[in-house]
Amino acid sequence: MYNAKIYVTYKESILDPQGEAIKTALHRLNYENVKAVTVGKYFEIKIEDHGQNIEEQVRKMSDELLANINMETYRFEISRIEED
Amino acid sequence: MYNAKIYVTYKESILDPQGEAIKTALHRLNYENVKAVTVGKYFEIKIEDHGQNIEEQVRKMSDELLANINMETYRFEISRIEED
Amino acid sequence: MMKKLTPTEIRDQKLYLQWGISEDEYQKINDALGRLPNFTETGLFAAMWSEHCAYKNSKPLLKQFPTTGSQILQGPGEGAGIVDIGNNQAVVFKAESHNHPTAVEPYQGAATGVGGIIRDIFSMGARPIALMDSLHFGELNDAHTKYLVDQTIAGIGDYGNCMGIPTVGGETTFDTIYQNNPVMNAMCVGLLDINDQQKGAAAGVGNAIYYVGAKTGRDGIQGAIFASTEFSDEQETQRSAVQVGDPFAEKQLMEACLELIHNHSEYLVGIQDMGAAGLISSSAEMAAKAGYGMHLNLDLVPQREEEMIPYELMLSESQERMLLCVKQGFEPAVEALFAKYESEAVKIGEVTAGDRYQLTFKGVQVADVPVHALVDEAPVYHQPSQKPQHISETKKQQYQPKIENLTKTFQAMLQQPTIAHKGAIFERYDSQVQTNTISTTQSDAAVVRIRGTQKTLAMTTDANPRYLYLDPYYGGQIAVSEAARNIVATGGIPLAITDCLNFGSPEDPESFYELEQATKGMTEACKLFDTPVISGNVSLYNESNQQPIYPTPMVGMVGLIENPAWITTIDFKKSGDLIYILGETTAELNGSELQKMQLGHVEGPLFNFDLRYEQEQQELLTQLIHAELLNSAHDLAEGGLAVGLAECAFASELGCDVKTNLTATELFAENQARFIVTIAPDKQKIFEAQVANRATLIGQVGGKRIKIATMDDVIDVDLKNTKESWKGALAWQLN
Amino acid sequence: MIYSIIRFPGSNCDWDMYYVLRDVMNVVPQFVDYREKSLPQDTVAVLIPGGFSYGDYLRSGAIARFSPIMDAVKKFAYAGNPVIGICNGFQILTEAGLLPGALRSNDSLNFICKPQKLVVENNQTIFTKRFDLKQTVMFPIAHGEGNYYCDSATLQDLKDHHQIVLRYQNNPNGSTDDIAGIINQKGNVLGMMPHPERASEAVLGGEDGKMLFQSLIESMTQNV
Ligand SMILES: Nc1ncnc2c1ncn2[C@@H]1O[C@H](COP(=O)(O)OP(=O)(O)O)[C@@H](O)[C@H]1O
Ligand SMILES: [Mg+2]
Repeated sequence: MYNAKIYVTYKESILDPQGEAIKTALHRLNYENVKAVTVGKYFEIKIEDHGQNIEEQVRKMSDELLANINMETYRFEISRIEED
Repeated sequence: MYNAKIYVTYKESILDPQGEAIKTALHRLNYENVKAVTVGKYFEIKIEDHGQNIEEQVRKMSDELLANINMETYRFEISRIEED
Repeated sequence: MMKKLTPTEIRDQKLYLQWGISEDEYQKINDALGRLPNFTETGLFAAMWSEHCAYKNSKPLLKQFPTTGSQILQGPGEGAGIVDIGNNQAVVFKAESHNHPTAVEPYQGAATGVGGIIRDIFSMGARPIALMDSLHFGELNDAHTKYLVDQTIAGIGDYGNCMGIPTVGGETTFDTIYQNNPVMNAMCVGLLDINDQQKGAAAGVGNAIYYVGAKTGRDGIQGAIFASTEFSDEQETQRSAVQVGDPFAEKQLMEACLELIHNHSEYLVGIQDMGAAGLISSSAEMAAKAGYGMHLNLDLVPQREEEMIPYELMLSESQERMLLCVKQGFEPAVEALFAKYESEAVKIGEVTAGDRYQLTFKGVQVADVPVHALVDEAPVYHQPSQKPQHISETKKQQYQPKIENLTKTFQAMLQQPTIAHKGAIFERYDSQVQTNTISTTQSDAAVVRIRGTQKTLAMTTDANPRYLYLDPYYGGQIAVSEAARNIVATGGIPLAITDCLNFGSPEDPESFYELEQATKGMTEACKLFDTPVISGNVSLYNESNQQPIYPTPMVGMVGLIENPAWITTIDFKKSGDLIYILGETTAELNGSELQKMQLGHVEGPLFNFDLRYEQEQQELLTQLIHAELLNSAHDLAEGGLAVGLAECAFASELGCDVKTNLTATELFAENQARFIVTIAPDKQKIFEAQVANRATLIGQVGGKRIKIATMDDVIDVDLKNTKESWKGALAWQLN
Repeated sequence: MIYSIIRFPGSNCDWDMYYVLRDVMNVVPQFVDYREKSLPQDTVAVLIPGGFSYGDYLRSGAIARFSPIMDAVKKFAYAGNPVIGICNGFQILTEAGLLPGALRSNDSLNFICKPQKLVVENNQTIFTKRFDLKQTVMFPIAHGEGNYYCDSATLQDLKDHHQIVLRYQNNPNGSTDDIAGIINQKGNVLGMMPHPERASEAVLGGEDGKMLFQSLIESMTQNV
């Protein structure tokens, strides 16, 4: 079994209103030393090992569904986990 | 400057409708070997070093604002980054 | 997770006390069973005998309510009440409170509150056509309250928006008393073809019990028990999992259930939603109503989490689930129908003869109790009642406000969050989906048409907790009267009401007095207006650290407008139209917005209120509307005449020029039973003949200013600027 | 001549569209289930209504675009036939690649439902020929993710080919260049966030939306 962790965020050039809102809220809570906040989506996917090229599979899932590559970028990490 | 990466997900027992919907969609796209999908939020926060206990600060931010501890859990990683 | 104790351990360690079962109640359970209850059975009784399910403290009071009438097809006791509106159609409605879940997790708490009330409506066979809410929060000067407001609105909006049910109106007030105990009430209105009417009953030996919808998790276990006990900071940490709403799953579930009911009613014996106390309350009630027993095999219950025990399966409040009783032989057809909507339908048991409610789990019988003991034999308590100290010791005098600058006071009033434009709230709700919404904020009640007919429905939610705090009895009358006034001012005839009784602990004599007096007042008003109470909900124990909220009985009223020409809105229509006021104004300001603004709280004896007079005024207004004499009508509420006139002007682009023989303070008096109406000048003669001396001409519509002259001072402000600041005030304070 | 309305799980403006077409415009609408593999034979136009397909979980429109019917819709569009997506329908069309760009959360992060003034920027399309150029019309919006985004090259492209059909007079959601509705280069696929079907009866507050449907219906009848 694999565990894929995928992080999707807006592309750099795109304003992230959610990140801005959270930064403002943190400042209001007196965390003035917060300089920037980025918000993204985080997916954890458990994938059975069927002998596939797992990296390629995760990349395809992300391109097709998890991220909209018009406005988002993603990165991922894959780890092997013990079957139970 | 610090960079804190914070991952917020639902507690185990809590229904994750998004995760379910995405799992179903992935199956429909013929990724039948996907066994489980969890969806969460991902924050990247740049924090200035004011000599504070950075771990404690990130934990407080998460408890107060980024996560609702009634139903969510979080984990985080902190790294030091170069000033520019 | 939870440790299972033996029956004797439960007895010896008095575990039942922790679950809200008293010594006496525990004895009653032993008597009903003829033995000690086991762990699961104790849990079943704890849930079914909680205030939330059994109304054990409020039942004697609810009995006063009128619940029948020639138009009433279904009163309290089912998922929702039903009122006949002719042509084989009926309107179905009910309200529900979700105060505690909203306090803990406002987004999900509010969302699941909406989800729950929608299920009540479609379980009756009706298609939901509108939602409304009633919200009471702490003051907006506090960051946590702002967060609560924002997330509550988001939760309500997201659920209704996703379901495709328009949220057409509601009310929102702000007062320190709700700081730790916000009130979140939601109401849903549905439209029913009378032939499709359903009941939550499980009859016929061998018929199948079907579980449909989402899987069961450990969400909200003990929700019903929690909702029925007081909050203390200590419990905060123990509270079990929050319920998460899945509006998409509910949309699919609703479409499946409606298709089953509308196209295949022959498959179906009964249907009920799983609400508070989930599977136990829905299944036991369905059996009890039909006079049958039931057997469920808990291994078959769809489960989201592992190793759930019977207690958890029975009490879970996972959302988006329904229970059906399906006629023998139609099982495959029902399963296929739900599969089409990608929704699960699983047979978990069957109807049995007799009166036993039996559960098996992993091949072992885990509960065997008489159905009636669970459902109908909860004890009923008559709690002691005592007039609150703040009422018995109040100074018997009317508030004497100081108004140094009338214009400033007027403008400050318009910025009060309770008065300010609520766009920052209702614009976050889809109010138009289904394309039947004729009016939301342009009228005192929201107006929704019934497609294919000439008829429209008017609907409103109202409570004025400040009045109830000063005088729960008259306040109760006023709550119903104000709702009726909103319906009537919109051109409707009130049909019936639903309510949510949000009060403090019934075990506190002062809180119980408030509940007793408020329901008494409501009862009298409902009888006079012929608006039976067809459904409702009780939420007690709304207090934190011994401080109860104001008595807050939310009244949700629906009225019928038979003729589209009678639909009446509040906005000034034409320059030159004459403005009249109906009803008496005196300098009574206790409980008013002005008192609240100036003192920060309300006090003193409530002003005089005369229910008969109220009814006469409403009848007069209805006559004027039916005679098609009015160009606009608006009832006067918080902020009195000054605010009422401003609202009519803001709703249009027209100002007014008004001269009254009132004093400046009287402009803000909140006497009830008043309306402002406008008429075209050429109708003055017949209008005045109709009203005799019961309306006073106070001015004219027109211009770009709001001018109101009193005996001692004048208001004279630019319409556009004043409107802008009224419109922006709430959004600004929420930030 | 059938006007096919595609229904996804979670569509909720499907009936609104149906009633307007049938009762106000007097044409023949028909629902088409997302599991179908083909459109009804006599389909002259495809309409993708608003709602929350698959709850809009993940991103609005992201899951719906994989529905079986979408292949038929694409084929229909590539053949030059009219396709219009409103609100969630617009989101689905961008996710499916039938229109450029993407729709993000409103910049306020809030859902917004209110009437909105729009300016007709292109009245040379089959959907807008009844309007005057630069005419102001009022359609309601009702969305949480209506903030149109495209990169600057795409925006230039949209401008060069007159693909921006509707703009907001007062941008409510942060959309790039005030964009409320765009069309493809061929001129047969329109996507817009505002709801013309909610603005087609006077009792509901306005009739500007009717002109959009009239334009389409006239174009279809003239084609015959
Ligand atoms: N929580 C809410 N949800 C939806 N609509 C609301 C809400 N609060 C207020 N409104 C709407 O805003 C308008 C004005 O509300 P309110 O100030 O209570 O007016 P009034 O005192 O005239 O009843 C009404 O149309 C009401 O339905
Ligand atoms: Mg009112």
